[in-house]
Amino acid sequence: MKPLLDVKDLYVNYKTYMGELKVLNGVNFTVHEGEKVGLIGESGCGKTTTMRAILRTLASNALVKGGDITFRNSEVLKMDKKELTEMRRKHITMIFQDPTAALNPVFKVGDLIADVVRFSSNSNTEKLTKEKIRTQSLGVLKEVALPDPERVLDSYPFQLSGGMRQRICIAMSLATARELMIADEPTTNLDVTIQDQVLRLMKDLVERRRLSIILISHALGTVRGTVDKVYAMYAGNMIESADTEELFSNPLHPYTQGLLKSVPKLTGTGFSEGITGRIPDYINPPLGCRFNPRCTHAMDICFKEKPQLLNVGKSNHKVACWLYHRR
Amino acid sequence: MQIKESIVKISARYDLKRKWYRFSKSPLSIVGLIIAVISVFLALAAPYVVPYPTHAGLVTNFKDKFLPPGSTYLFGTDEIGRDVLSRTVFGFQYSLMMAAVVLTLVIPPGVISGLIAGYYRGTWIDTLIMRIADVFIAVPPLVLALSIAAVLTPSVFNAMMAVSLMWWPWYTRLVYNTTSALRNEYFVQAAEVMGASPFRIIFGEILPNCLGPILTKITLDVGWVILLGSALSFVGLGAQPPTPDLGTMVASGGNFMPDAWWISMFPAIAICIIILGFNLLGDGIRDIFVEEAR
Amino acid sequence: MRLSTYILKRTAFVIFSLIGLSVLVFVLARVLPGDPARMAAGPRAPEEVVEALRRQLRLDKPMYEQYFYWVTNVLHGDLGYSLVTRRSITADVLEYLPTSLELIVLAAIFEIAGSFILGVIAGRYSYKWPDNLVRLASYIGISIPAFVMAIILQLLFSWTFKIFPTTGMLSQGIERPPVVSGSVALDSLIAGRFDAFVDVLWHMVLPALALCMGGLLQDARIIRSGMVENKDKDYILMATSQGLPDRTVMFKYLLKPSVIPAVTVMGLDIAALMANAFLVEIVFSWPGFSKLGITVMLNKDLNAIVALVLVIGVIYAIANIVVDVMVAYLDPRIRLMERGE
Amino acid sequence: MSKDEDLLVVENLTKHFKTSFGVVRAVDAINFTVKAGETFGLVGESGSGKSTTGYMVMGIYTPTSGKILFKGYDISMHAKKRPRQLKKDLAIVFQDPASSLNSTKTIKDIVGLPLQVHKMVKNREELNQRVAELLESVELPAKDFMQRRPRDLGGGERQAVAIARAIATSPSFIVLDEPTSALDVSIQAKIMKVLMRLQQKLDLSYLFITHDLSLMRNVSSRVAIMYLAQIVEFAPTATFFQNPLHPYTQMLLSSVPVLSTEEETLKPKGVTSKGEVPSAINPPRGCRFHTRCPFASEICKTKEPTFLMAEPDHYVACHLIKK
Repeated sequence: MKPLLDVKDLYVNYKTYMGELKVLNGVNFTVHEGEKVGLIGESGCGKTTTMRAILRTLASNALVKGGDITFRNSEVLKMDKKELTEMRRKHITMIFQDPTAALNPVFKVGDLIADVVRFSSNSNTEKLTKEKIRTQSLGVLKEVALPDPERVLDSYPFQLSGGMRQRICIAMSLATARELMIADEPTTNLDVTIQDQVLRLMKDLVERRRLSIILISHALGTVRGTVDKVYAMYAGNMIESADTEELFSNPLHPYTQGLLKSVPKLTGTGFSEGITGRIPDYINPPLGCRFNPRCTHAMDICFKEKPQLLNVGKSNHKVACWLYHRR
Repeated sequence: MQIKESIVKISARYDLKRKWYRFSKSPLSIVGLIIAVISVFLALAAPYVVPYPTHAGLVTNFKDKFLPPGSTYLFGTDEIGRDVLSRTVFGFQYSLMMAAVVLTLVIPPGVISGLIAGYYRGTWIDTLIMRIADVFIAVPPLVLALSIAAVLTPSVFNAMMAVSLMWWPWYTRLVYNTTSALRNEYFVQAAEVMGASPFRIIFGEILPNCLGPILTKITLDVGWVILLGSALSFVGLGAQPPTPDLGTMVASGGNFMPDAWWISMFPAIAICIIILGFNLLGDGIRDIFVEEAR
Repeated sequence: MRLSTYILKRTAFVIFSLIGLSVLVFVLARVLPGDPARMAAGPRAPEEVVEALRRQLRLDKPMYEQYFYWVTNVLHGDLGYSLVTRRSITADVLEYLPTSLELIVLAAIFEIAGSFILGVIAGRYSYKWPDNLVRLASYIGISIPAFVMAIILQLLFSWTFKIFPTTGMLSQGIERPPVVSGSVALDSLIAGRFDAFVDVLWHMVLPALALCMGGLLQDARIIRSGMVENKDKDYILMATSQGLPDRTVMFKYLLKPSVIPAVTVMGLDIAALMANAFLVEIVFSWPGFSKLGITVMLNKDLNAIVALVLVIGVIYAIANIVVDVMVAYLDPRIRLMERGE
Repeated sequence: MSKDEDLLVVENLTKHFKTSFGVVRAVDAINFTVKAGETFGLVGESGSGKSTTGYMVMGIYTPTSGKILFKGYDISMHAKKRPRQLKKDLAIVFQDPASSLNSTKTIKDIVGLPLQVHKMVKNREELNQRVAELLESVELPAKDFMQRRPRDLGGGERQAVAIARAIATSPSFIVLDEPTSALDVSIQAKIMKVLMRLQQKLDLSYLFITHDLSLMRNVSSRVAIMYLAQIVEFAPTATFFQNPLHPYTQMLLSSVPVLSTEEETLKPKGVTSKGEVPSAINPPRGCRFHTRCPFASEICKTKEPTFLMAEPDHYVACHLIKK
């Protein structure tokens, strides 16, 4: 498999009046063509920041301090306006956590989809007619299994349910051909039966179109059922990565272990006490491994030097923890 | 016990420090604060700081009439030779007194009626209070104030009454909106189900959360009340000559335009500066509370 | 809810407020200290004259009876008789109101166009120099009362630079066209008198600017803040991340939701225009409603004052309904959103 | 009150809301009981009426009809009309820790409020003492927290404060309205442990409202499932998860994302989720679930199913289930 997206040593800070938040602390990860990748971590660990950095849609107070993002041999961070627009129109698409906020409240759904179709369509030379755009919009709405697509096109977003709105977002992002879909907590705001349907729909579409996907979630189960490979993130670092089954059955990093143990199981076998403490203060993050204040195994070196994400042998399992990398 | 007290003090000081930080982030807020402080100082100390304290009243000094701004009379003199600078500074006194009196009269009924209507949202109490308030808002404030002032005898005192009578519903509305939004907050529901009395909920739980918007509005309103008061005087329905009221001075100076422009222009600029100062200050205070709420 | 139902609801609400307003001003005029008959007759009139006047004005009857009589007349278009102008108040209103309205309408046009242009420029270039300039201007602009603005404009542009006429409505030598609508600008057009039309517009520029300047700058700031705030919304992020052109994102996705708050406060803007017209018309000696208003107010003509407040209330109410409909048109959430307990 | 006695009895409880679009049937004639010392789970998706039920128990909403009996007293009225003593005995923990604490108050004031309302402390000294004890009992260091404000706390800490406030009047019954759904999973674990320890220590009964079946499996003794304002199934937790009977329950269970193959085997097969919850203004006739049910037949569209005991203590309302 060829790598599609490669993020290397990405550092991103946010300027605030209290000081600089050093959020991303050297993030590394790769997505191959046709690969389904999951990204897990609790709120505030930098998942969304990473994704927005990839699309170059970071907030205005964000500073990219270092690192490279390569998408198909081109440097995302060095792209000019035109290349960037091209990438957003033709190659990468993003779905947001809250479909209510992601759809402009004062335009009809049909209007919103039409704009995407109009500007992202490959047929740049020929002008798209209104009817053509409408047929194409109806087509994608049918593809995301929305009942009564005609009525949906003429509705405002707030007249539809949360599940339908998220389907519309998916439809918009897949209205034209793309290669990579970034889904940022796409089902967090949805009910469990709707979540199930949306996840299945996304998986199905991604597989049928041979897309790559990055699925971000703090709900570990949703990731497990959808992706091939999982990255775990903590406080701006990738701390562990492995094939999905391997990661869930044999977590190595103390944080991943703690996280998995605190999830209640359907088997009713109970859950742990959770992980004590909070995500660190990003203005003065701990030196060395950022998990050290909450880690029960912390050693001297953990307070001095940041561990690298390195292979521990089997099944592509990588972990960034001094327990596994003796110096 | 001593340790506990010091913790309280530290946290209170930290709170003030954070508030000050948010306020002072914008230099304009500081400018507003300085203007407001200077205005209040000038108003209080007017008789001691102006060059011709007696010119506040009906004094004639015909030999110096219509003098343009110069070294003796910094802002020039008016049609009967009074010092425009001295009268303008005295004008601060009337303007700020008007604002102080009107706001003192208006805030208690406005805030309390808004709290009650908002807390009893959806009941007849809400309907009664808010419909009455709506009636006062059904015409532009200045028009109603002019009419009320006209029915009374024109004077500074009656102008204050007129402005107060139409000003309270704006507080009712503001507090009503905040209160009815807070009514659904879980902490209010929690207080209600634990058995706290409506009095405790309204004044103990809800009111502290309304203070931010109220304080902001009070500050901004100082400017607006002064504006309205000067407009009344300008028309002739407020303070009467020879009272050194800024609006009255602008109006009477208008007769000598454009040759003796300074008679109107300096009081006019003074009005603008006071309003600007309190507007900037109000925005600064809003910044504190908007960020606090986040 | 359908738009028509919405309008109907708003209208019912407004009519209710107007009834309340009529009671309020009527009662105030009679409860506040002072004997209306004595005031009308003048301080030196003999007691018999005052007594006769009192009977003529029905001031000897109980208050509810007076109110009922008055309301019946108002509903028939009869606002009463002015003791100052010595004629029917309805006739006075019809003569002076249109000239004020034409001034207000021009000011409103200036205000809407100006605030939109400045607001969008500031929002587009937020935190850059055009934005800083607009914000600074807005801080200063809203602190200048309309009558002060009028004096400043007059001093600068008519006394000093002599670009615009200082006062009045028509230049000397230009006859007023025959009265049809009451508005001089309209009447000029009707009569085909373009010289008069241009002349009256020329006279209206400064008063209209003085009227609208504060509101214009304030609205510009509202539009600007709306745009700056909405720039961080997910829907803008989504539009950007899908590669829509900046133009579309800025002028379609960002602009429409951002102007709604400015349109919402337009009711208050209209209130300000109507009230400020009273002051600005004095400065420019514009023969409008304020001339009538100030005259009856200074002479304590209660009937006329009550009538004027009510007329202004009605115009304001109509303007507010129009604003509400505009907001509902722009914001589908207001039109169609479910409302419940 | 001893174990196994009915502490709370809900009979035919109904709540309808009037809106400009019609009457929303939020809760429609539901029945259940909560026993002393147990955790009774009420599960459902958004709009199912589970929170409305909790709010009626607390007296935040007045029931449209039906009865709520608490320790034998009729409490089917608004909190304002309930006897004072009763309000001490019932408490609630809300879902959103941001809105459940007054942001202008200190933690001491917030936790102390119920103590002051019910005049349970005589002076400041005693108030400080009690609040400190309460904070310690929810595992917050009292010294650090007393004078802080909600703004300075994390979501989990705020929820702990809300729990401390709820237990301040020593209630015997607490409504937990999705107490952890706004929290991260590691913090949820911590808060749930605190709640479970308090239940042991103070002999509390919980009405635990949630949408999270996995969490419910681990904490509650009995479970009721709500769909569109009605309870459709009702059983002791272990039975319920081993043998879910109602097709909606099966659909819910099969949709739950899980972490292991053991859990996978517990999910019913052949009931894939489809469709959306219909409007509560015009709920479907007959069985309300028939629009989404893979097994729906003619009778489901016309006749409303009645509650049957399918096995001991296991009740279900479905035409498929015969006695």
